[in-house]
Amino acid sequence: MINLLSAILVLAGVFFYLAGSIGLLRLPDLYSRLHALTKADNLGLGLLIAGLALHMQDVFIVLKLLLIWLAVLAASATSAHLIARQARRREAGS
Amino acid sequence: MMTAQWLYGLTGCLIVALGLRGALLHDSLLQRIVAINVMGAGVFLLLIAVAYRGPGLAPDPLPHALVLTGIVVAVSATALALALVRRLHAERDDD
Amino acid sequence: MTDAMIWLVALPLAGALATLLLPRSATAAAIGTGLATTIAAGLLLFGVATQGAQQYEIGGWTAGLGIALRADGLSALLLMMTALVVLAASVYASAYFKRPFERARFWPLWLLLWTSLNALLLSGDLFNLYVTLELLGLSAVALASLGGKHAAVEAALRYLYVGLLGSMMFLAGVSLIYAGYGTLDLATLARVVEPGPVAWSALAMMTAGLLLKTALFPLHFWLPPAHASAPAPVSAVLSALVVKAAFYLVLRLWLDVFANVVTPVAANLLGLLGAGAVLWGSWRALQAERLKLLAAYSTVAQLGYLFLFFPLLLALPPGPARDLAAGGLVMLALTHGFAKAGLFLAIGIIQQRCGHDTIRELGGTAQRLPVTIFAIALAGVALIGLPPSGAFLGKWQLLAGAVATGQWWWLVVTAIGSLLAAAYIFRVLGHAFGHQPYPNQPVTVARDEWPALLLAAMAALVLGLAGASVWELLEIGT
Amino acid sequence: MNTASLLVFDALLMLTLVGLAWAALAGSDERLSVILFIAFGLVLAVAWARLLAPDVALAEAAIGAGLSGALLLSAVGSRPRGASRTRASSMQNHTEEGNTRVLQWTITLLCAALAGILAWALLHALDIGPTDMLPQAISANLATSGVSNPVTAVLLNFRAYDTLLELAVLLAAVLGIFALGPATPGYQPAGPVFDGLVRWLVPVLILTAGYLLWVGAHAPGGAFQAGAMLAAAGVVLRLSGRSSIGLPNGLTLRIVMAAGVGMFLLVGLTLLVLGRPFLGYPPAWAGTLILMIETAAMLSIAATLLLAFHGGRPKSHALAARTESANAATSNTCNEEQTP
Repeated sequence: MINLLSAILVLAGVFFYLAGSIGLLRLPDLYSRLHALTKADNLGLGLLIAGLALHMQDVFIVLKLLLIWLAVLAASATSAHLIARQARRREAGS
Repeated sequence: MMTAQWLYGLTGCLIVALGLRGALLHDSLLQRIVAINVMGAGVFLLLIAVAYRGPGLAPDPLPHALVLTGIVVAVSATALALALVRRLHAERDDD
Repeated sequence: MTDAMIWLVALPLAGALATLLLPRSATAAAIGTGLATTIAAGLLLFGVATQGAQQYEIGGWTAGLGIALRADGLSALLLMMTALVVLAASVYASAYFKRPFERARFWPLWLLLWTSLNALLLSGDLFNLYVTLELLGLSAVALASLGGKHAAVEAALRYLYVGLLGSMMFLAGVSLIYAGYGTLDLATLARVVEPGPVAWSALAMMTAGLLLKTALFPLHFWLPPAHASAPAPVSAVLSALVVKAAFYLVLRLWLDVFANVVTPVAANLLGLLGAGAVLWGSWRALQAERLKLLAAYSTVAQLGYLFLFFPLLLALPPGPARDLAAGGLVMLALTHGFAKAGLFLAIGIIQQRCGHDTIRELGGTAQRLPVTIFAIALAGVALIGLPPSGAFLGKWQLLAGAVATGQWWWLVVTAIGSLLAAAYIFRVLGHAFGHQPYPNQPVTVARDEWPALLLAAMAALVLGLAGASVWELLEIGT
Repeated sequence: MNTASLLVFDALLMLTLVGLAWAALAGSDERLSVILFIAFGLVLAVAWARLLAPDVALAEAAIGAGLSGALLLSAVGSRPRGASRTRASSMQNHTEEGNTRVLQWTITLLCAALAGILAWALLHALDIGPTDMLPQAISANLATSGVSNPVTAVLLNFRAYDTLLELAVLLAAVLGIFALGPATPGYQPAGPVFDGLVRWLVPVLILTAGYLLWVGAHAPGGAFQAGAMLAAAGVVLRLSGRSSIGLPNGLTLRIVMAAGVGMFLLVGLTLLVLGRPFLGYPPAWAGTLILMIETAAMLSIAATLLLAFHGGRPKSHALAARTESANAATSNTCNEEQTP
């Protein structure tokens, strides 16, 4: 039962990753690409981590996994913001 | 002989050659540094592949320690090389 | 007595920290460190001479699990030469670098370089040798860039690239050895290694990397600019010791560790490259316009002679004849070390006093700097290989070996190289003794003129006269 | 997991790695090269984890890809876009197009031959099979080494001398960087979003560093990974445009730089004077001594890497004003983050 649930979660995570990557390649402009990438990847990683966490016996490891997710969330949100802002500034400049 | 060792080891050999080729051919100083780092990574891959003993078996810790040392040495060399490049560049700007 | 080995590494390393932390008294700390390290080298040499080859297992772990330091006659002699050359260059440097910030930059790197030289000569472990090579390379590059001019920085950067490529190739060879034999300890490896793809490829990779570092023709392209644009004491040590450290490793690997793996064909290839180095380096030295460039190309040529010995040593059966030839090789290396260091220090004095080192404009320097020109002449005697220099004994053995093995063509190379060396040395002396219309006051001998003179005298007189004891020491192998 | 799917994973991973290495070195765009090299390092870290080398994976991600990447990126970024690339002016002078083509092919063939020789030797070496002499010696002596993580035992006990010289290499590099000139100008203050991240990220990084240092004795981690984390905290602070990034000045800074080598020597020589071998820890004390050395080493590593990211001597206060005005004169374009 846990195996099945975990597999579904991981597969769902992989699906979001795939969607994000396709978005990165196919979407027309920088902003929508950023949007696809960060949103899909954050969700994908969350699902992946949830799937893995089901397998863990140790609460400590689950906490570590959660911490990884939070750190990635913060980092990707911030970097997406920085990239977008820089792009907009360059547009304004040119 | 194990397939994994074989696969990772041969990839290491290939990456060494790729790095060496880049280091000899690039005329960008920065890309040469990248190439030397890639070459080093290939050697490390070779070493770690040699240390691998198969799934579930404890690998040989010695090459792991050697590669850790190698990584730190590589970053030291990279840092010094970049400082030299930067200095060279600053002087060229002054000219 | 074996503790001397650890002190040879620990003392200069501690000295480097001391000069970093106390920049105001750095010079005193460095000279003190230099004296102490030289005493340690003397103790080790004495120990090896009286008790035979020595081994020190660091941390008390058996070699293989841990790292062993080893010293035999060859390494003890080279350690002693290193100590004397670095000490003399240190005294010289204390007068050469005048401003406090220059000294603060120089001394810690200088002592780190010494640490790496000693560590390399003592190391009995392949991976540890890689680390010492990197320490040697990075500190040498940092010192070479101290000249600060554009040319120095550019040459230093190229030096760094070449050094890194060399180290990486060496490390690739080391990895193959570990993959095949499961050990990094040189003594263990020497017992188990056998001819085959692993040993051949590993030795080829390591040798290629080391040849790049020792600047054997045609891989010498980086050496002249790096050695010619560094500050004088740095040039002295780069030319006399740093390239020779890589050469020492080639020698150690080929004649000691992989003795049953190397083939005469490969040795002849090294000899051929050596011959190319002798001819090309001497020719370029003859054409050089600046003294420092002349000295740098002369280094390329002199390293070539050392490689001429390889085909002879492999052709001679183990025994007295081979030992004699091996002794000649070491004698040549030692003489060149002292002579070239003395030459670079003397050139540095000319550069500082006259403001240039252009050979054509040296007229009158013999009147003005008699001691320095005398030092150049003595170093020249050793570089040409005239008696009673150590190089004369070395070349004599080279010729004897070539005759004994019927490889007469090396005779021709040696003769042409020596003639060219005589030509480039006499060209310098001719200009230096050239008539100068207005009289120059001879300058009284200063602190910075003595080291060059002593080093040159060591090469031209002492080594030649004390030659017999060198051969005795070399009998002491691992 | 069954062997076939693992093999597919391995093959894909290696294919990605070779592809990234190729791509990083194929073009002439420096920025692209550096970015692809960072990606290469991260994929390599996955390979280390796959080959059961978690210590190396951590170090690769933190140092190999992370800090090397940051160093390289800041070197690319310190020049205005479209400025002349850092070409080796006099280093290569083959102006003739045909010569270049011949040279390229010669080098490519030589490198292919090299790959072939390496592979040939490696296959023979692997055929001989692993010699387990050394791994067995390591596990037999692990109990007296003072730590239970075998990699840490090798690095700080059995082959501690390597690590001592490695710290000396770091010191030589940073002294060389110091000698080349003052630090590059800092970045301008960051906007609120990045600043907010920095505020909580830096303490987390410092905590992580402490954790990695402590955990290294029995699990993956240790001084180098911890030092890299600390340095990363400093890098983030510098990127956010803060003037103080936690590095001391003057003598204190030099003491921190020397601490790693110094503590190693102090321990080693004290033992020597007490009649033990150099760096031969008594088993009862080994754990404590290793932790002491690792703590000092971590501080040195962090300071050294951070100084390398600075690209030169940190400015002393007296000099600050002068360089400040010099910076104003030469327009400084290394700021991705500029306040409007």
